[in-house]
Amino acid sequence: MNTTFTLGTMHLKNRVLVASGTFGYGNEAAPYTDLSRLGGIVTKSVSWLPRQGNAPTRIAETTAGMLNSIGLANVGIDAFISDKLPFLRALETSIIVNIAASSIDEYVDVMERLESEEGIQGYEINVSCPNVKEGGLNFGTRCDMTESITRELRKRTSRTLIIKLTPNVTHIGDFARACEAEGADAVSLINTLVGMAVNIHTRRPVLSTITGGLSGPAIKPVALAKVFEVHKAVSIPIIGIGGITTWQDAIEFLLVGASAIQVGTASFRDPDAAAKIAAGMEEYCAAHGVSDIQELVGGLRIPEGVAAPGFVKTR
Amino acid sequence: MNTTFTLGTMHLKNRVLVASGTFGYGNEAAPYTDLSRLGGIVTKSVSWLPRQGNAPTRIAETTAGMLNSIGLANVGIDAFISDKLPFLRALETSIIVNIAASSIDEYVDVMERLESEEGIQGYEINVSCPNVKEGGLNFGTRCDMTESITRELRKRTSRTLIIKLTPNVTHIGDFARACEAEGADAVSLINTLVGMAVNIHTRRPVLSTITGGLSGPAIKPVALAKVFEVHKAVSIPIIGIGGITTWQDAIEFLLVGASAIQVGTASFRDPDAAAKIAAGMEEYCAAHGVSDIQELVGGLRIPEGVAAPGFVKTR
Amino acid sequence: MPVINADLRVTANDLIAEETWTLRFHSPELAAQLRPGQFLNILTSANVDPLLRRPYSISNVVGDECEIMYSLVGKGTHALSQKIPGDTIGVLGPLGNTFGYEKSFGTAIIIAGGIGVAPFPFLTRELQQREIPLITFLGARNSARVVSRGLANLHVATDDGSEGFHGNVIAALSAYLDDHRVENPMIFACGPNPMLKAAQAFALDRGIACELSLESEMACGIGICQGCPVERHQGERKFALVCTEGPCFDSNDILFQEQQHA
Amino acid sequence: MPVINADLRVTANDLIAEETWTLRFHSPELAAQLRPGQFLNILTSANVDPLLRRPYSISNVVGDECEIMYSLVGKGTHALSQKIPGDTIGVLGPLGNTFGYEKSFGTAIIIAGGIGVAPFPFLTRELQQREIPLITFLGARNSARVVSRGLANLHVATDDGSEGFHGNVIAALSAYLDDHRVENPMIFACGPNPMLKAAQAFALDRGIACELSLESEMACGIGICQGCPVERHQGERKFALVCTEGPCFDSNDILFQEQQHA
Ligand SMILES: Cc1cc2nc3c(=O)[nH]c(=O)nc-3n(C[C@H](O)[C@H](O)[C@H](O)COP(=O)(O)OP(=O)(O)OC[C@H]3O[C@@H](n4cnc5c(N)ncnc54)[C@H](O)[C@@H]3O)c2cc1C
Ligand SMILES: Cc1cc2nc3c(=O)[nH]c(=O)nc-3n(C[C@H](O)[C@H](O)[C@H](O)COP(=O)(O)OP(=O)(O)OC[C@H]3O[C@@H](n4cnc5c(N)ncnc54)[C@H](O)[C@@H]3O)c2cc1C
Ligand SMILES: Cc1cc2nc3c(=O)[nH]c(=O)nc-3n(C[C@H](O)[C@H](O)[C@H](O)COP(=O)(O)O)c2cc1C
Ligand SMILES: Cc1cc2nc3c(=O)[nH]c(=O)nc-3n(C[C@H](O)[C@H](O)[C@H](O)COP(=O)(O)O)c2cc1C
Ligand code: FES
Ligand code: FES
Repeated sequence: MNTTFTLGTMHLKNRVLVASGTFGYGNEAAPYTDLSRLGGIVTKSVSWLPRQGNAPTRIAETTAGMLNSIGLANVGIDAFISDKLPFLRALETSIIVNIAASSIDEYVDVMERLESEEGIQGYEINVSCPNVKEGGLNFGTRCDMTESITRELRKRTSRTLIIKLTPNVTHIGDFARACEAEGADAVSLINTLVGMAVNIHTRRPVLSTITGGLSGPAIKPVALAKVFEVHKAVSIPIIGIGGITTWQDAIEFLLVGASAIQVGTASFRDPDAAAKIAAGMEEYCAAHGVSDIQELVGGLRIPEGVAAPGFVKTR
Repeated sequence: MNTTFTLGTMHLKNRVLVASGTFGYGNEAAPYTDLSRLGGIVTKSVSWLPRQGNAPTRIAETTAGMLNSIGLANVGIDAFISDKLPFLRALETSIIVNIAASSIDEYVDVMERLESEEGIQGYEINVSCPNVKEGGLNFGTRCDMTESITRELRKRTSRTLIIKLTPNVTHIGDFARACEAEGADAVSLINTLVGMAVNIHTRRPVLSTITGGLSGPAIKPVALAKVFEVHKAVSIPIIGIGGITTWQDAIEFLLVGASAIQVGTASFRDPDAAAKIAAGMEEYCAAHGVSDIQELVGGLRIPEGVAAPGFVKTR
Repeated sequence: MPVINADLRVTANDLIAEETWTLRFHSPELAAQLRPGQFLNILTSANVDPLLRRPYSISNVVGDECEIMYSLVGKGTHALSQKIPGDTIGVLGPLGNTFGYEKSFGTAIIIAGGIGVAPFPFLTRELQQREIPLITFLGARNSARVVSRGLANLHVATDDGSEGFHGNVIAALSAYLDDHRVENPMIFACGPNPMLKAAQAFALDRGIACELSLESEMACGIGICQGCPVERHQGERKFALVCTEGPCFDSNDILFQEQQHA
Repeated sequence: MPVINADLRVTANDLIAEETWTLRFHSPELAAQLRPGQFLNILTSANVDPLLRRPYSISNVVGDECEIMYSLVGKGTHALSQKIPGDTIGVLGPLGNTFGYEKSFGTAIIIAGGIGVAPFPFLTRELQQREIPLITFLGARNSARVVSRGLANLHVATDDGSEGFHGNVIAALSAYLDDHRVENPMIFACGPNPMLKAAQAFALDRGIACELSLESEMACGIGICQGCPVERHQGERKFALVCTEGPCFDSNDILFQEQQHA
């Protein structure tokens, strides 16, 4: 049975990646799972300079979800290359470096620095972090900015280029189309939804940044609808993200149009979750006579007479 | 202790309403709760003609939430007035009729018909239902449409006019500002988030309309952030909605800026939920020496040095 | 009699057949009110996973105790199966209409498929108290799943032939009626949709009165969510609500669509 | 030794003081590896409410069994309190660093506030095995909440004066040290932040070495979420992660902010 997937110039051994910011740089979770069973690892967002991140409190549990405002805490590009990349490079899985920045120049600088490093198969561009003041969501909620970033980065790499979209917009399909037009190999979605929690005893926001990003099982229905919407809008592959906890969840994302998926918050409950999901998907395919998992991608059966919802603009 | 609230020309006995579409027309739940303990009842959306609603399957449970695509099934304005209003009118609570329509003319017609009926204290205008093809989300995601609807309706009533906003937009504050500018007495939010679920056995969407509206505890953090955002944008009162299940949830909404709240999905778990929440809020106020619950509205304490998140445009 | 929305004390919870359980709880008020065909909406878990109540047919009433019967399917029934005597469960009811067992007919023909057997011990008792003759056709996957308790005049059909008639329950009934004369019969059927559809066609074909007890996704169980429609055959209203207008319907009123969404 | 991420069998779960429980589970592998100060990240519920694991200090190791101690607070501890022997719980660990009980000092001064007593039975045993003298100061809300088992040389302080010293535990320690000579002491403290802050100030003032076991919101417990920072006093890195660099820190390394977010 074939579970592999070619995305741009990158070959994934299966459809299951771990999501940026939820799996560190691979080494931390290594004792708890077999990293070679993953299709790929998307690193914590890397920026040019190290970022200390936001003050505590950075996370808050909500019902079937969690809020985070980590603030892109990361070691910065130099330390990433010297301290983190050697470990990642040696793994038998694809490495996708997620890049965050507060200006187009910073994105370009980080990517150009990484271009000369071996052992990186692709980039995922975080234009959509809700938890930093400059850049972040401001890029991701403006179609023209998303377009410019994609254009500038595409010029500079032949590695696989994935743009990670925010769900916090009215028409996500427009953003995906902009990425496709500018030559992105894929879009990944969704990043977190803007959310908030209040401590009624102190009457203060729980998070030091007031609002944060909502992730986990709570957001899965929203993520599925967004992937479905983007699938109707573009022809480039989609990487589905949002609340995926079981292999059944992953199959749902494939059916609505995702070519691959990322496991985020679920790794906090179980660092072995992504590997288990990959195994579960294989068993499902074997049991249902699916010889190539690609058969499932976009395989949603829409009963006759049912029109796509109004908000979906068809190509 | 004072829990009352004057909203436009309407006097609410407390801050707890039941949300449109989650409490029928009051009569169905009457055996299970004391309706006179509610601040108000917002009716199921009423349209000019009766609507049969969407084909089954109309609801799907998700993790800590549910999707619905009822399709505004309702008895229509005539039957509402003859069969439902007499019961509502006799209750010792405020009655707010929620109006749905597929054109501005239809909104106007429904409202004008209701203007001549007694026992209605206010209107909530549903510009944001994600589950009908014409109108619905198309109105709610276009600021100019929201503006026109508010303007036309404001001309025709001196009763309390509340516009119900959808969360499925990039900048909800803009919509609230448009409502405020056109004379709405309040905005209520959030309506449901667009979401989806897939049956992996049949490979079909669970809902007959493919996508539906997500509600319940899962969406509470998103709703809180939207209310907070709108609170920074406008001065008119806000009615907070989304996942409220306990009185603690309700207090969170007040602190971020809601003057009143609506209980939706929680009534399905317990038809007495709203009354229990109202009682819980009173006890909380009594225990914490809050003599007027208005003290809590917008009472969030933001520690010094913490800036509001970037996406919040201040007035 | 007041409706009940309360946490009630579980008195028994037993595995009675393969993946099939009965759960009893104490409620004199419900015991006094419930009628065969009605259902209860049950909060299987105090936390919000699963979020919604689950509807269960009333399976029997014994003294001050009420019994439901369930088969293990997903989250809700898993949570139910963990209950032990002394625990409480949240119960809302009585809900829905009753079987038309007070209509005039000669013999009741009960058709049950799988866990669709749930409402029939209670119906059987009421029929027997009224001295109305009855025959019961019970379809099950296999012998291990046959739940015969509380039933009378039982004819079993199993998919794998491990007990009784080898085949589906409608075929078993059909064969029976070919050989036996049944005076003025009326069918009461509960089970999976394909079975109900077959029962509907069979009843129409033979001109037998027939009531179907339907299932539907339900959020509220009391008519406030509009989530549980079933398509009607005729009339100006296209849909009926299973929770308040059912779950028991005249089989001629119901239009089964090609199952678009299972 | 391999790390553990498994469902382990609960062997005991007992109420030992007001709203205070100990839970034991069977795990020879963990029993062999765990050291005082470390913690485990525990899945309190199989469903997703609550979603995240909860960290608990290892409270003791007895043969092949490990023990945690918890006080009833919210969802997670409510779920824990429902466990009965034979149930399983998901355990991830061992996690975090250990108390510096192998450093060179003369007498260990243990300061515990509330459920902050949890790690100290285990530490006490290790100290006693090494024949290191120790004194324990335990602060509790009232007498009903005092958990003395596994502790040694105990001085109790209660907020309401219902047992021992009337007042906070730092005041009790201070009074003690005014009257007694303690050779080359080192403080090990665990409890609510205000207590830790007081311990920090006290240790600085008296020039006593001091380690604090800190809490923080944690999503993962293994360093992959960056959710659990504590602010550092100095150095180029502003934050340290409580889960991987702690939970035990030299008290001079930690900067307690005015509690902005509780
Ligand atoms: C009026 C009424 C009366 C009812 N009475 C009873 C009763 O007496 N006894 C009883 O056991 N149930 C009864 N039900 C059904 C019951 O309410 C629940 O739906 C059932 O117990 C499953 O709940 P769960 O939480 O265990 O499963 P869930 O976690 O809700 O899982 C069910 C889900 O699994 C899917 N599913 C279910 N079976 C399969 C399958 N074989 N293959 C693939 N997918 C599947 C469904 O699409 C559904 O989404 C009744 C329903 C109604 C409406
Ligand atoms: C390294 C480490 C070790 C730990 N060791 C232990 C241990 O050994 N024993 C132990 O019992 N706990 C320990 N904890 C705490 C534990 O992880 C849980 O946080 C605690 O058990 C509460 O979980 P819960 O799910 O019951 O409460 P939750 O449902 O998580 O509720 C806690 C929530 O309530 C709020 N809250 C808590 N107490 C109060 C209060 N008094 N007033 C107002 N709000 C409040 C908090 O803001 C928090 O959001 C440790 C934590 C860490 C980080
Ligand atoms: C703690 C945390 C940190 C995250 N950090 C990043 C990040 O650095 N860069 C990024 O692109 N996404 C980040 N994300 C978003 C996730 O990659 C993912 O898009 C989101 O969590 C939704 O998936 P989930 O529901 O499976 O977690 C983070 C999410 C969490 C929960
Ligand atoms: C089954 C269902 C039907 C609804 N019908 C309507 C409706 O007719 N009109 C409307 O304005 N909102 C409708 N809503 C939205 C609710 O009023 C509310 O805005 C939303 O459910 C979020 O609140 P909750 O999370 O508390 O349910 C409906 C929601 C549900 C779940
Ligand atoms: S289940 Fe809500 S109306 Fe029937
Ligand atoms: S808890 Fe996740 S990094 Fe510490």
